[in-house]
Amino acid sequence: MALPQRKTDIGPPHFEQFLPPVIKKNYGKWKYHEVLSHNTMVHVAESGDKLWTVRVASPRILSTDTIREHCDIAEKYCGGYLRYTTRNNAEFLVSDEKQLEPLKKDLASRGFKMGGIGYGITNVVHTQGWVHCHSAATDASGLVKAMMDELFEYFESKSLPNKVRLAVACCVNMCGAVHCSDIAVVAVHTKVPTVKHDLFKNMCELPTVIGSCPTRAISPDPANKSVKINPDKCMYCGNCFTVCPPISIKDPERDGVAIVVGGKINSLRSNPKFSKLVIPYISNEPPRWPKVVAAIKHIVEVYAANARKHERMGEWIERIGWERFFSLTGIDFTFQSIDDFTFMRDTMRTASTFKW
Amino acid sequence: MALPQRKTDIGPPHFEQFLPPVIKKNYGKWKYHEVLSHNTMVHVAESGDKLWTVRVASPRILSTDTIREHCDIAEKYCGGYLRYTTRNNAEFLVSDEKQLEPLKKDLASRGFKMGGIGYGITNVVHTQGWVHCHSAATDASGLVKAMMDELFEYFESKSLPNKVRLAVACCVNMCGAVHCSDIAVVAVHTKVPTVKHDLFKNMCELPTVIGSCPTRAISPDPANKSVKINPDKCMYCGNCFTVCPPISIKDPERDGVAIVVGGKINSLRSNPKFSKLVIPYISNEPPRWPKVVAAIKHIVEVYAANARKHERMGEWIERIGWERFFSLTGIDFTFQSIDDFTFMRDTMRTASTFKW
Amino acid sequence: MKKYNTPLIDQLEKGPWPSFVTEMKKAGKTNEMANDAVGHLEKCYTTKMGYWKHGGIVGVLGYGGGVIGRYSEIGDEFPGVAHFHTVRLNQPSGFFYTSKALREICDIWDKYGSGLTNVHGSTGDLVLLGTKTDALEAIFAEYSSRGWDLGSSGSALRTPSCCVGPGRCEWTMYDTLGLNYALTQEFQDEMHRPTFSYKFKIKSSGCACDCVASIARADMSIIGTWKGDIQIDQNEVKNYASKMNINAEIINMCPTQCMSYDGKELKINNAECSRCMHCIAKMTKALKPGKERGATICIGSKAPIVVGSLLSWVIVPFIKIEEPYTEVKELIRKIWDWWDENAKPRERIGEVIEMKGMRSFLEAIGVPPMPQQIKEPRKDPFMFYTEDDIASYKAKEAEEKKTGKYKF
Amino acid sequence: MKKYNTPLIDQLEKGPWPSFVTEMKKAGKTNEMANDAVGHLEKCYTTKMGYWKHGGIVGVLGYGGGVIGRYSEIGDEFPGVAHFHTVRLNQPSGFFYTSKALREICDIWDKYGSGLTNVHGSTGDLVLLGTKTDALEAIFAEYSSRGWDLGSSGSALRTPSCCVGPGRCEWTMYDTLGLNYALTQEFQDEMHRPTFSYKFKIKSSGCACDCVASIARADMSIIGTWKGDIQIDQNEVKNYASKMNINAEIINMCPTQCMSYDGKELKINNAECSRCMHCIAKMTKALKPGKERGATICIGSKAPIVVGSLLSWVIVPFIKIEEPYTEVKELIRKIWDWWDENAKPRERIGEVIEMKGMRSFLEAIGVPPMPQQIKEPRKDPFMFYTEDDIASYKAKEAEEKKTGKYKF
Ligand code: SRM
Ligand code: SRM
Ligand code: SRM
Ligand code: SRM
Ligand code: SF4
Ligand code: SF4
Ligand code: SF4
Ligand code: SF4
Ligand code: SF4
Ligand code: SF4
Ligand code: SF4
Ligand code: SF4
Repeated sequence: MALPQRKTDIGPPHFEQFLPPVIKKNYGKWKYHEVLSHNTMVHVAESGDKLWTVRVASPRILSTDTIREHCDIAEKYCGGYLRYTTRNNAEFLVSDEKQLEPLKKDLASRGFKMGGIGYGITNVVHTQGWVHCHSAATDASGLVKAMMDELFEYFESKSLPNKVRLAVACCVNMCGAVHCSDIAVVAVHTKVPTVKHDLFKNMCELPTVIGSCPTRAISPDPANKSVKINPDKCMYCGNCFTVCPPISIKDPERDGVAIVVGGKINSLRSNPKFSKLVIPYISNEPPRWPKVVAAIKHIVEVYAANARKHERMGEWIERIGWERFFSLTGIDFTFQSIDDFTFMRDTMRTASTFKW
Repeated sequence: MALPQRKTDIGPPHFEQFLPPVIKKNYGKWKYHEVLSHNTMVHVAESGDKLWTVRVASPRILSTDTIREHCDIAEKYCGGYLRYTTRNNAEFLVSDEKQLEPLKKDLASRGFKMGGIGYGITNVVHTQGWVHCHSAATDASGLVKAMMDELFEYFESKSLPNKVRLAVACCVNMCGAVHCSDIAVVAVHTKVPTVKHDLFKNMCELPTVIGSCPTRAISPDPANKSVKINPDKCMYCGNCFTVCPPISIKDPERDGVAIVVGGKINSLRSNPKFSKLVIPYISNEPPRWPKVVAAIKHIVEVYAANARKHERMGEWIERIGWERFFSLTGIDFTFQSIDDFTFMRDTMRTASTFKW
Repeated sequence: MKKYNTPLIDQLEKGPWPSFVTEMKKAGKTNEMANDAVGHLEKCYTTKMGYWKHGGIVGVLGYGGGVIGRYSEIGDEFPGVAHFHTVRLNQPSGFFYTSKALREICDIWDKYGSGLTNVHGSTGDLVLLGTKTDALEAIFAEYSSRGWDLGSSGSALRTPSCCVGPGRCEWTMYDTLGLNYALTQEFQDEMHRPTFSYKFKIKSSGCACDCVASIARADMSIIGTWKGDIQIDQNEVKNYASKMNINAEIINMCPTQCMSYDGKELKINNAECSRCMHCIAKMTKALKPGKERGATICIGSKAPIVVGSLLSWVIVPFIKIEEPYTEVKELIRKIWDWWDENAKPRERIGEVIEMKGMRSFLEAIGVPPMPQQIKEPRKDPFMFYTEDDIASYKAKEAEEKKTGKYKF
Repeated sequence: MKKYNTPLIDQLEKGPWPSFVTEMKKAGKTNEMANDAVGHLEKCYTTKMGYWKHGGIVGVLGYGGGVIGRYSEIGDEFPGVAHFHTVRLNQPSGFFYTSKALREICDIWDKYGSGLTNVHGSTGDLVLLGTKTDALEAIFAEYSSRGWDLGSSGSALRTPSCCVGPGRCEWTMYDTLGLNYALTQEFQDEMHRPTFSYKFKIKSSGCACDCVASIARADMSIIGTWKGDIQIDQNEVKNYASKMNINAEIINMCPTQCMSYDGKELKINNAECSRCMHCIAKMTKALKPGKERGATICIGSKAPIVVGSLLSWVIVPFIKIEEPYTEVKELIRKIWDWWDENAKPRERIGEVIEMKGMRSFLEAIGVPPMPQQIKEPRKDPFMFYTEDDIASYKAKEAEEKKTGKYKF
């Protein structure tokens, strides 16, 4: 069968053709919204028109079958219009209030999970993991599934002091806004890479490899026409491995995950913040990573019990102090939590004022 | 005349022999104090004993004549005891209330200036300047004199929201706690040093000189058996000059001073803070540096008019924001105020939240 | 089709959260590649290790990106994933679709690929997960002929992305969807033919909520903001008073402490407001942003490799964002010019600014220094002065001598 | 004696603040060196430049420091300051003197030096300003025979210094004067014979007011603090209530917001107090620190050369400071040992810790990691793990498997 004529540099289709009529009409003229429940909100336009949104959980890896099911539903209740969110949930947009309950009933009966709006836990930003990336030190999708099963009530119905944004990165490249999440899991390698010297000279550029190392752990190994790695300086970031295939860093028994907390993106109340390392290492335990899941749940619960309304995780921690975060959660404080990289100066305490 | 027998490593005399009896008796057993005026405070011991302190301004450079005059006064009213403060004022310690007024009268009649206690401006921490240091880009003592003449009322009687600690450093070595002062003047060179190549090889060590440069501006100049300086990288810190006499950095028309503000030392309310650069350059104008003096006075006055009680300069600025500090004081914001050194990352704004 | 025994990942089909394993199996029912992907993943779970190789360079004619090459080390065991490249399809602004469009996308993908997708990838693309090298041209022809283009990868402008903005949100300060579309169209060449020193990402959020997380993961973050007074509807304030503790939840949480509420009237000292959006977001019926609208442009955020994560830095405190967006486009080109001149390979713009200093960058793009760009001024006295700087200080001093009035 | 015409510096004799020029002239009346120092300074003011050369190495037999060599470039024009070395006399703890002692110091100085002093230098020494090389041995003999020793200079332990503490202050949490004396005596060798890689300064403040500015300018800052509840005298609180607005000035300014005052009783949630001293300092009659007293030890502060100023970092959150101060002394020796092993020339301890990492340092001195040492944990995921670390995490996990309870 002949292929159709290809076109280049046409860019994406204009979004306008995908906007439901109520949006086209009220484009940029919304007045306010109300969160009706964890799964539904309504936006009211200056014109008085209303738009209901029902948010539906997505595993992000979707089969075309499921996308088609989304389409079926959209056609039935939403005039064929739908959207996805920046955190990969599906959203069904209803302009006729009468369609709302039937839509939700249908979604429920098909097993779709609704929620993620307001002060709870929405979908987890995450990455490829073992499903698709060569760099992965863990599987992201599996971790997300295990976490969200456990935290599901916060998606569906239970409220928290504010949103808790979770993320999972399968290596320190941290594809996603992992580094500014309320709680994030980042997978880490923990062993110095090995170099296949015989392949090095054909596959890698010496200056690139040396330059790739943030801690200058790599130096030329002229005898082998390759490089050598100083084990005292390497902190297993894998950047050398990224630029040079004969360098290998994976190790099933040593790869694991770390947990960082207290980041945020928006500027409400306080500036955006990076997440900070609190648990340096938990072994990879597929398929359900029980300790990782337990740790996250524990942190969420301590936050829920102690934070003030509207306080994000990081705002709460900064109010009470990190030393109090560690004592309230009972998390061991380790050397890994002490910055010895670019921000060391600004993260050490420079006053005798702290809490016991 | 034969010299007496020298002794080594005896250390300083034990302080106990210099403590007045009331202190010896109540050592470590003080209960509270009261600030009676800008020049007098009283400390009350648990025993009920009282100790009055009268603080007297000092130019820090003292002739032995003046020290002897301090001695005369101490003998007359204080049993021969006196002390100096960590900011170089003299303190006369009175245990008999009856001596207090006569002491002050005598001090006044001799022209000594009393003050510096409580919420005002006390002595200026400063350094050697042209009086004694080879590194000086200005004179410290002259600046202090000019400043304190102008700010004298804040020493003697007029109160501020809290203490305002001033400092002057005659070069970026910043001998003193200049870098954490409410307002400090730091003298700067502004021209790339020149190198006397012929003297270099005999007087300097190449690696030391190269290593001395924080910005790696210095590289070997093999032709001259000396070094060369990259003008694009040099920021005139003078560290190369410190380690290598044939390098010269002084320039009468270009040496000048910068003004930094908002630092603090103590941990009351907020952590210790570094002072931050607000005025990058004012020409050296001996003998009275009128613009420097005017700038400092102006900043003090804006602070006095706007800060809340107990707020230190830096606390006030952090509450209102640096952009507001610049608009309230009318100080021009220049490129020099944008960090391009070690703290750049942590000093750029990373949010759309600021004031117009 | 081979039926894999997958006891480990089967456990990820249990529990309330939708299961990606179920999705993979669904696709695997009819699709050989997806089926092998399931077996391949089970093997990863069993051995606690991934088996993907470094991606080779694959793609479509005339483009330098848009496809991520992926091969398995154990392709003989799982031939369906021996090649398993992803295709990045450029999503429409705001991730809006019609069912018709989505069905078309699915049909093509079922024909040539694994039937598995990521809706969406972290950058924003609609990611088609797993196909073979020889299918790429056909895939591209099918999609592009129907109006879909590839997104980006490699050292290029990456697929721009934005929040839903005017599509549904009352707070958007500019047309995020429109800007995002316009920039994507404007820079097609920069997206598809990697000539940069490294990746460059642009993300547009309509307000400080930053629902597309631009401040943390975009080399250029365009965040809506306003000038002028927050608009207050005092009647609505009263309604909120019956539902919330306005003093505890709003007044005391205002970071600039510029609000007051006496039980009757809500007051805002707008001059001191930093437009953080807290009060507006939590009392959306009562409060509205001011009327002069635009955006703050920030630069440089990225993930931690190589020298630690960066958040974007404010460079243009306020800019109008209006069609045809000439000012923003020109700014972007100036930014790239400077970057191009100064970057070493694999250096993101933020890293280059850190190396060369903000001044060099700002001067190149023609933006003056402003206190809004910084959280606080420098601490150390290690400043550069140009000859011009000194000359201008001296000129100012000469002027002052004449007028008798200092200008600090 | 030559009479210099000094129109410029004469202007610094006017105005209310005591004049250093007057002091210099006073000494210059009878002292040739001081007189030439006056002329020399006028020349600096006229030409806007200093004329001192780099200090050569001068000193007294057996000591490697305590004297700063200073020569003028224009010594022929001003022979009195051709040599103009300073002698650093080690001050007594807390800068306490008797008039007798001071007179003795002055008499010797008039005999051998310029008659000019700094009371005191920034480090704390009583600085004798300006003498000639050949007078140094005599000066040392005269002073040391009368019980005064030299302070320090060069790559050595610099003269320790402290706040007035128990001498007069109600807040001192330990005997600053005693500790300062004891450390000075203990480390005479390290003070007088420079063998360090660079200078090392120790400063002791009795409380968080830090009246000797230790946190900013001491490689080791010893700052008094306490454990236990703040002691409240509610009657005195009432007295303050009539003089100040307790809620505005105290409660609202408490950084941890752990206080409350209902007009009758002041309450403190001591568990959340960070011991900042604000409330105590501003209501000294009503509030007193808790009863278990000691100090926090911080390390590393310095001026900005070479890589920017540092403030000292907390390493030991709480330590008892009691005679004979064995624990502190041992800690100091351990710190020096590690520094000695790891420093390059001219590297202060803070700089070395920054280079080598806090872990290496803390392990060497035997201090465990504690959240009190940090403001916040690291941001990036670039961590080192030792084999022991991993083994211990694995052991913990094995234990958890047995008990069924996680320990995070
Ligand atoms: C749909 C979505 C935008 C899109 O283009 O897809 C969106 C939509 C809304 N966001 Fe958002 N936000 C969305 C991602 C984000 C993100 C980005 C992220 O998480 O990666 C952020 C920044 C996260 C952070 O700060 O760490 C974000 C921080 C906010 C905030 C700030 C919350 C706070 O107080 O800290 C608000 C304001 C609020 O909730 O009061 C907000 C408010 C809103 C409102 C109420 C705006 C409106 O009037 O329409 C929308 C519904 C909120 C809700 O779901 O609770 N949105 N919102 C995104 C939904 C993701 C999802 O599937 O759950
Ligand atoms: C005498 C002296 C100690 C000494 O050993 O010589 C001293 C003595 C006292 N200080 Fe201090 N401080 C002395 C230098 C300092 C320094 C160091 C410096 O300035 O270089 C600081 C840190 C400065 C800073 O924070 O930047 C210092 C920060 C304080 C504070 C904190 C003030 C605040 O709220 O920010 C207090 C508490 C207060 O004032 O309420 C304090 C309180 C006191 C008290 C009230 C303590 C007491 O009960 O005796 C003493 C009288 C205060 C006064 O003069 O107003 N002292 N005080 C020093 C006098 C220097 C002078 O000549 O003026
Ligand atoms: C697919 C995706 C993750 C996902 O599951 O969604 C992804 C996947 C990869 N990223 Fe990423 N990145 C993806 C969004 C991101 C983001 C988030 C974003 O764009 O908003 C980041 C953090 C923001 C940033 O750019 O810094 C991100 C930071 C990285 C980095 C670190 C770059 C840095 O300068 O710090 C690398 C490493 C590199 O470039 O060599 C990387 C590299 C990679 C590579 C190409 C690794 C490699 O060398 O092969 C991954 C290919 C996986 C695969 O097999 O498909 N990816 N990557 C995202 C792109 C999908 C899309 O187009 O929509
Ligand atoms: C005299 C004194 C200033 C004063 O007027 O009080 C002083 C004077 C000098 N200092 Fe200092 N420093 C003095 C206290 C300080 C302080 C404050 C302190 O000790 O509390 C500091 C800041 C704290 C610190 O140590 O970092 C200080 C930081 C420096 C530096 C920068 C060191 C650094 O690591 O950043 C240098 C440069 C150097 O060592 O080469 C320096 C170098 C010098 C030299 C030796 C410059 C030189 O190479 O000749 C100065 C000799 C001047 C002279 O002719 O006498 N001086 N110097 C202070 C010592 C008097 C005393 O013993 O009591
Ligand atoms: S985080 Fe690492 S492993 Fe995961 S998708 Fe990105 S580059 Fe691949
Ligand atoms: S893993 Fe990272 S730290 Fe280790 S050698 Fe490679 S690039 Fe360097
Ligand atoms: S600050 Fe500089 S010029 Fe002044 S005394 Fe110290 S080293 Fe000398
Ligand atoms: S003055 Fe400072 S920056 Fe300039 S060359 Fe010398 S050491 Fe380097
Ligand atoms: S960033 Fe602002 S404008 Fe955009 S969707 Fe979020 S709340 Fe609305
Ligand atoms: S937008 Fe933020 S800063 Fe402005 S008034 Fe509201 S809460 Fe305060
Ligand atoms: S530091 Fe504390 S103990 Fe020492 S004098 Fe100052 S207030 Fe008193
Ligand atoms: S010492 Fe400081 S933190 Fe503690 S109660 Fe007093 S003001 Fe609050």
